[in-house]
Amino acid sequence: QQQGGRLDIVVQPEPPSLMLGLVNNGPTQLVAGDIYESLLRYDTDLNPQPSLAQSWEVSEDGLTYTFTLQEGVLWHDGESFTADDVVFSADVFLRETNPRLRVSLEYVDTITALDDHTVEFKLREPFGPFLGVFEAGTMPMVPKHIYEGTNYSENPANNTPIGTGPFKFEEWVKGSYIHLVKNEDYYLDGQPYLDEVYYRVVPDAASRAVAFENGEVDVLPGGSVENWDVPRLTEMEGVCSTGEGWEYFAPHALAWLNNREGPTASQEFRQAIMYAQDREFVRDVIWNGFGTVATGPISSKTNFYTDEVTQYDYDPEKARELIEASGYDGETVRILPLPYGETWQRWAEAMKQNLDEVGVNTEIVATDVAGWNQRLADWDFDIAYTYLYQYGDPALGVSRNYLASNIAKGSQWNNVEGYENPALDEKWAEAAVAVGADARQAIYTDIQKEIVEDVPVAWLLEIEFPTIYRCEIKDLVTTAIGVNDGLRDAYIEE
Amino acid sequence: MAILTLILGRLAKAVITLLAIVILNFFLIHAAPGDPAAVLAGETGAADEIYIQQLRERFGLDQPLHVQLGKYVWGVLHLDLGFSYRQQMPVLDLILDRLPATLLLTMTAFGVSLLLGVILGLAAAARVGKWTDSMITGMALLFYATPLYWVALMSVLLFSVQLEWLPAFGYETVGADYTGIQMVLDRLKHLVLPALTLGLFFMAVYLRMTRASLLEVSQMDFVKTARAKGLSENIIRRRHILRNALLPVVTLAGLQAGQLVGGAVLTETVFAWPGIGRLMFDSLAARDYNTLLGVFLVSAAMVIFFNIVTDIVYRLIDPRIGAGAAS
Amino acid sequence: MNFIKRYCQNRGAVLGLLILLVVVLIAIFAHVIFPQSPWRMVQRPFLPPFEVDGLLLGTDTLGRNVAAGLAYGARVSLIVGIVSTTVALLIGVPLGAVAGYYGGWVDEAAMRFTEFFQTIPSFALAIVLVAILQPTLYSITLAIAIVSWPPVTRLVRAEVLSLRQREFVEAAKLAGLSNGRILFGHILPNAASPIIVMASLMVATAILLESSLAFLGLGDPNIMSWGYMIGAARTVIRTAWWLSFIPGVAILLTVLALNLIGEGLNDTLNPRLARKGR
Amino acid sequence: MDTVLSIQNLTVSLPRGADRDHAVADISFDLKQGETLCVVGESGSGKSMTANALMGLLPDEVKVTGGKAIFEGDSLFDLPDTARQAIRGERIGMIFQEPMTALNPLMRVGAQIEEVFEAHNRFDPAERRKRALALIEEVGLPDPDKIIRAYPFQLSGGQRQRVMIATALALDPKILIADEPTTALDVTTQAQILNLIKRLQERHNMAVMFITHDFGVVAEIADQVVVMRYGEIVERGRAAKVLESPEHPYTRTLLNAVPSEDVPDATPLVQTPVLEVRNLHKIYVTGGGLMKPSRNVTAIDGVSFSLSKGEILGLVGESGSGKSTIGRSIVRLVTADSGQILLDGQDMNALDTQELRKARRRVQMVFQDPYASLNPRKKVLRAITEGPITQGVPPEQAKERALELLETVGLDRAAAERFPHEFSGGQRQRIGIARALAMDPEVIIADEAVSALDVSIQAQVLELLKDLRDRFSLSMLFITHDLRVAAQLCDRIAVLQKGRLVELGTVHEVFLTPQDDYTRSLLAAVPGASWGRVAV
Ligand SMILES: Nc1ncnc2c1ncn2[C@@H]1O[C@H](COP(=O)(O)OP(=O)(O)OP(=O)(O)O)[C@@H](O)[C@H]1O
Ligand SMILES: Nc1ncnc2c1ncn2[C@@H]1O[C@H](COP(=O)(O)OP(=O)(O)OP(=O)(O)O)[C@@H](O)[C@H]1O
Ligand SMILES: [Mg+2]
Ligand SMILES: [Mg+2]
Repeated sequence: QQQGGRLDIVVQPEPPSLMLGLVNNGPTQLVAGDIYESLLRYDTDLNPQPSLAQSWEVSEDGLTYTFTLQEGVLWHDGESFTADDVVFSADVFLRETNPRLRVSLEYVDTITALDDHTVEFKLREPFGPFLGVFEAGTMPMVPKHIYEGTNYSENPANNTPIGTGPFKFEEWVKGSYIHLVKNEDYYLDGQPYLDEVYYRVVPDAASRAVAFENGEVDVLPGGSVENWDVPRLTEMEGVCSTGEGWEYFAPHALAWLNNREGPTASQEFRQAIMYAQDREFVRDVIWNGFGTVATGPISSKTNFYTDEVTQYDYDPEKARELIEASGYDGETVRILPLPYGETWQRWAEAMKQNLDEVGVNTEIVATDVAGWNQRLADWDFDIAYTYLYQYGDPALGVSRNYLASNIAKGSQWNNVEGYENPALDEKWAEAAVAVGADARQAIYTDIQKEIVEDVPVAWLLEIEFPTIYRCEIKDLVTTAIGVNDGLRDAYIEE
Repeated sequence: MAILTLILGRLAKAVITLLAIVILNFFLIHAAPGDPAAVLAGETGAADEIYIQQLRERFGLDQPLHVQLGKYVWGVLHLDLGFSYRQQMPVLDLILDRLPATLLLTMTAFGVSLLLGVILGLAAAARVGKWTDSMITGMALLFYATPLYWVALMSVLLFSVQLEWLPAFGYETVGADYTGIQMVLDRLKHLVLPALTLGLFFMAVYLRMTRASLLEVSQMDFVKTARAKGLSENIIRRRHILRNALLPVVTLAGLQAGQLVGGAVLTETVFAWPGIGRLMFDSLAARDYNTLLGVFLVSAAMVIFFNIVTDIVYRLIDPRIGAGAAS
Repeated sequence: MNFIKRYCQNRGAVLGLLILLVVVLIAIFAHVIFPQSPWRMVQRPFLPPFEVDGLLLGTDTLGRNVAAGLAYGARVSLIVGIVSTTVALLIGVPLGAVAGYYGGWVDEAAMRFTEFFQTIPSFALAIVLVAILQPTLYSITLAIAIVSWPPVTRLVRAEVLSLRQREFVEAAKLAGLSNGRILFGHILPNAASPIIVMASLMVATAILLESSLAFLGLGDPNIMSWGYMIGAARTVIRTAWWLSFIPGVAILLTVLALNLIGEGLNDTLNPRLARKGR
Repeated sequence: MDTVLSIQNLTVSLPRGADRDHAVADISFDLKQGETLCVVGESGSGKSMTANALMGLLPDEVKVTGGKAIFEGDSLFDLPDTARQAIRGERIGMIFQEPMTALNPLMRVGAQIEEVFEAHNRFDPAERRKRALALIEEVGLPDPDKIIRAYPFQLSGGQRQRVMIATALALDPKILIADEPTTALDVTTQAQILNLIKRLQERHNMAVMFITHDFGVVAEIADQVVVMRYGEIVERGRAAKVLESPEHPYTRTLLNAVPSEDVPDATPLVQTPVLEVRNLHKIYVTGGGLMKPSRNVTAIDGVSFSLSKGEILGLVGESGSGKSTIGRSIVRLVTADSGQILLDGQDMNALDTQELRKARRRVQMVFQDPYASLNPRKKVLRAITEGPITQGVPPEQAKERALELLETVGLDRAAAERFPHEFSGGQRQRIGIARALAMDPEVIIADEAVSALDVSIQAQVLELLKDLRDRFSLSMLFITHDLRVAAQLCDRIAVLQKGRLVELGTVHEVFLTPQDDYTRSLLAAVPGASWGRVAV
């Protein structure tokens, strides 16, 4: 592997902060994923790989997880990384700051440092996906010596993040770029290979494409250019692309359908929405052929997927019949697009057109990000676009959206649609704690068959975000998390 | 002396205006649907009621509006514009970070447009009715009627993509670490397209104004007097017509210079220019109240500043005004 | 008669009027020329102009008819332009008139208020207003009106200030007319010319402003407008540049036409300036 | 005497769409060294165009299309631009009518004078300055050191006109052309300037071409006279001859129209005062703000007089003496600070808004500017009837009366349906008078009601006013700065100086035996005062 070199990577939008323990949205993780690490990484088949933990053991009963940490790991400020940091991060810091991890930690009874290099997690009951939460974005290791006893969110160190990762924070020119440099003391000998990385803030999608063409940037992480530009860019000489690196997240586009009130409260109407949409067209035209039409709540890229469910093919006739049957009286149905760029806007327009054609009166509601958040949090919508991460396991990223216990205002990730099905709730719970993949698969298949009939939300597309980069960059995407933690192994070949 | 009193008087007024603006904007911005905590929570990829409540407490959003306002105004009076939770830094630092880029862009655009506008206006006025005049005024009309962002798109397409003469965006070659003359050249190269895009419209405005004003002044009696003295047309134009004709241009320029700062939103977005226009737009989407208020405050201060500068310049050019106030 | 004749002497102004007339006709008869919704996906996406019969200007990213979009967009632009200008005039004219006529503290207060609005950068204010009110045709129009009235107030005030010194106003006072009658019956009609000229230019500015807002994503998503078309086409500017070029030209022509008309009116209504140049 | 400038068959043509084809058609006259030639004629007769043609300062669209002007052996119109430019300022100097706008507001006075030397490449800067100072002194400006550094706005009209003269004389030109240089000035200043020009002419032995429409001025200074009408010369000759025995009928009308008859016999007065003004005071406070000091101007300073039924009281005085302010206070367009205005015993100052609107019909005003006093967008009928209708007269009746009044003031009934711009200045003034009469007022205040009109039209309007007074036994306060006009029309004269009433008496008393020094100086300043036709 060749040493040295610089990469310029687009980051969009500009991250609010690089402190991964406090903020873990996409852009933050893209950059901070090189600064912070967790105990594990995952290959593209979602199998755990060593990271800060060099090995781990799970007891027979699935209740005790013991991790052996790497030797000689240093924080960027020179302090040693020890088991105490792990305990502090998981048990104290992240419990307070990371609501998503908090849900998984409910299953955890104790976290203890057995010695400087061994940590033991004891669970209350078996939790199938537990080995899936040791990802840098979910459980980043934060330095205990800096944060213990402080007000985490106002700690000045947040501006100069300190992790154990392959790259160190160097400079952040707001609105322009973030500069990371090689961590010379990284515990893997000779790694990282690159000298420095610039994360470039370019707010306009078209400009990002131009920047790549001009050679200003070398890597366009998934989703940073509009889909229409992808073929043009990938057809350029010396440009490679890959759809890999999204397996852990497996972004699943869906439309929340308000199950509580309005026309969408009717199951027939919801099914009609599924039939009315030409999702193939959307995939081919709006997503430029990227992605797969979704068949149900679980992504085909994740474990426990099944395709033995009702298929909702484009069938306007059937949609019309169902709408008739639902007793729809011409009420205006509000469509709330996702305010994340033109693609989503077009998608909403296409849906509106599809629905108009089967006799549904629709109106697109314009909102910006804040307004969209607010409306979802207040359940003030009929149809609302979103896409959700699956986090490698239905118990982590899927069931949360369908459990009656998860109906609560104020969040965009719980059961926003207001779907209530007690029988299924039980099955979801059962599947989470069942031991053994086969046992879980059986229950999940069952669930999928049933829920697809109900159409609590409209599943749309398994999104594919191709990463575009110059071919001389090797090993950029090696894990299920892609570029986000890929720079450890990446190198440039002349 | 007179100027000093003027400045002091204007400053006193400015403080009142700014406070009023702060208060108005405060309510305006808080009237917007959407809550910064929810946005921030939204970005974490998962959040619940408790988490949002925590955030709201942290931002002080759980307090009654008038308490928040009071705190904010109190802070502003102490030159503290608050803390941006979205960006995790004090708003003042954030703005000071971004301000130079905006100033560089807007002032260049302003200078270029004023200079070109006046020169072309002069050229047009000197050849009234001839084809040069028609061409220049026609061009001005064209710039006047073109949407700014569209010019930006088209010029990127032409100059950056097709011809590859100029960078398409940004304000420096990142990581090149140029110094000295190279850095200046690099900045200049990045500046050309955004400054022109922003400046073309204003150039058209100044051009038309200069031309009209020149034509009007050249009809005035004192120009006839100057001719009767036997002065050459050149001197008449330079010494008598131009200075008088520039008075309205100065007024207009003063008004525009301040507005430019706020008007750079579009240009900064299209060209990824890290200025406060874009900061404003981003903060708006994130309901980053403090930052938004801060940007408004700063741009309003800018407008007022330029108004005062205009007044002073005006006084220096036009003896009637300064003396009028002094006596 | 005389007026029309004088106006027609200005070739640019006539051209402007013709262009505007075409735009207005297209806007009025959009639904006749294109009976189908401009949002309807009618063909393969990205058809270039002049390639397929019946799709003169090709199709956009979703296969919608660009020509239909232009026609319906003309409607939006004109409505926004005219309505927001009207609203701005409704705010600006009375305020300026009262300020100029009564003077004293009324004037002082009105001018401070106006100045205040001019201190906030107008485009930024428009953005915030639209964001707050959520983008709909109404909120956009209103926001544009709110940022455009101050110059009207200033103009009207200046006009009224000079007109109220005129002897015919004093004569009206001596005839025992009330202030209102004098102001609205005698003074304002005489200030009409510059107001009309300004209004024509304001319509142009409003159209530009609407398109800028739509370009930034602050347009009403249920309404096909030119700014929307450019904004939407921006992402494909490299592969289908004409999609942003065509609506851009539409805006350019319309705004140009309005400017030409404004200049023509200015020359015609202010004969003092008419002889100058051109 | 030598002819310095000989104009032969000069024709200046106007662009299409102007009042007539030629501003000046086929005119010829000579200008002799050391002589003053006055060009007189009514507005629009082509006086200015003649002067501008000689200077080469015609507007772009106006062209010399025929004739010659021989100056020092050269034909001016055939010279190249540079040569004409060299002549301007050095050999031919020119002064204009409007001193307020003829100087560049942004340049110091001294610099504007020095510019002439610069334009003709004379002297070094130090010498230029010295000469400018000398010139300033020569034209009689006070404190030359200060004046040279002053800006035009700091000088009064008369002072500015002196600066203009200094500029024109800087290089000792052979010819001085003066285009109505005193029209904008008041009588005393006018007299000074005329004197100055005369003196300088003698000293420098120049030829002066003096344009004016005022026969008083002609009588005062002219050696030769040229009378123009519609761009043609109707009469020309020695001043004394033209004034004493004019040959052309037009010249005769002009001269007859000059209000210069003997002071009329005092009409016996009915001693019933209609209007009484008692101890009126008015101070204008201007400027003033948060930090600025305010400026006080005392416009009326304790003025008292009364006006009897059927009387015409003339109010005369220099510009700025407070004449208009008094007139406007009476109708409450200006509110006096103190004092009483009694109209038939009723105090106008004590009325509230409603009462005032009712009372206003009893005092009406005829304004100075016939162009500005009619709303250009309202038909004549509306202008006349609006007042009565507001006061409660039924529209039909008001209309009938308006038509009658139009006839009374010598206009056609059809005039009612036309717009103001379709009338000449004199006709508009008649409409203004009809409008005032329509309110059936007891008192009419005429503020410079004839000052903007040409002499012949002026005479007609004055005649009309007299006639109306007799017919309706109106009382009239006639404000004017023109003593001749006052002499002709008024029964009594009040003389105002700086807001104070310095003299009040019958026309005979005031004109023949003035008591106050100020009145005397005012009378002495009337141009052509010695001219036989004026009875003073
Ligand atoms: N720029 C111009 N374009 C067209 N016609 C003009 C222009 N200037 C003057 N005239 C016309 O030329 C004629 C002569 O005008 P001139 O100014 O010489 O009159 P005047 O005798 O000086 O009158 P006054 O006493 O009002 O100054 C008038 O009919 C006038 O309307
Ligand atoms: N509105 C005003 N504000 C301040 N000062 C004024 C105002 N009107 C008049 N003056 C001043 O009051 C004084 C008297 O003015 P007034 O107009 O009554 O004079 P006038 O005798 O009518 O002069 P003219 O012959 O020039 O019309 C002048 O010094 C003038 O400058
Ligand atoms: Mg003249
Ligand atoms: Mg007066």
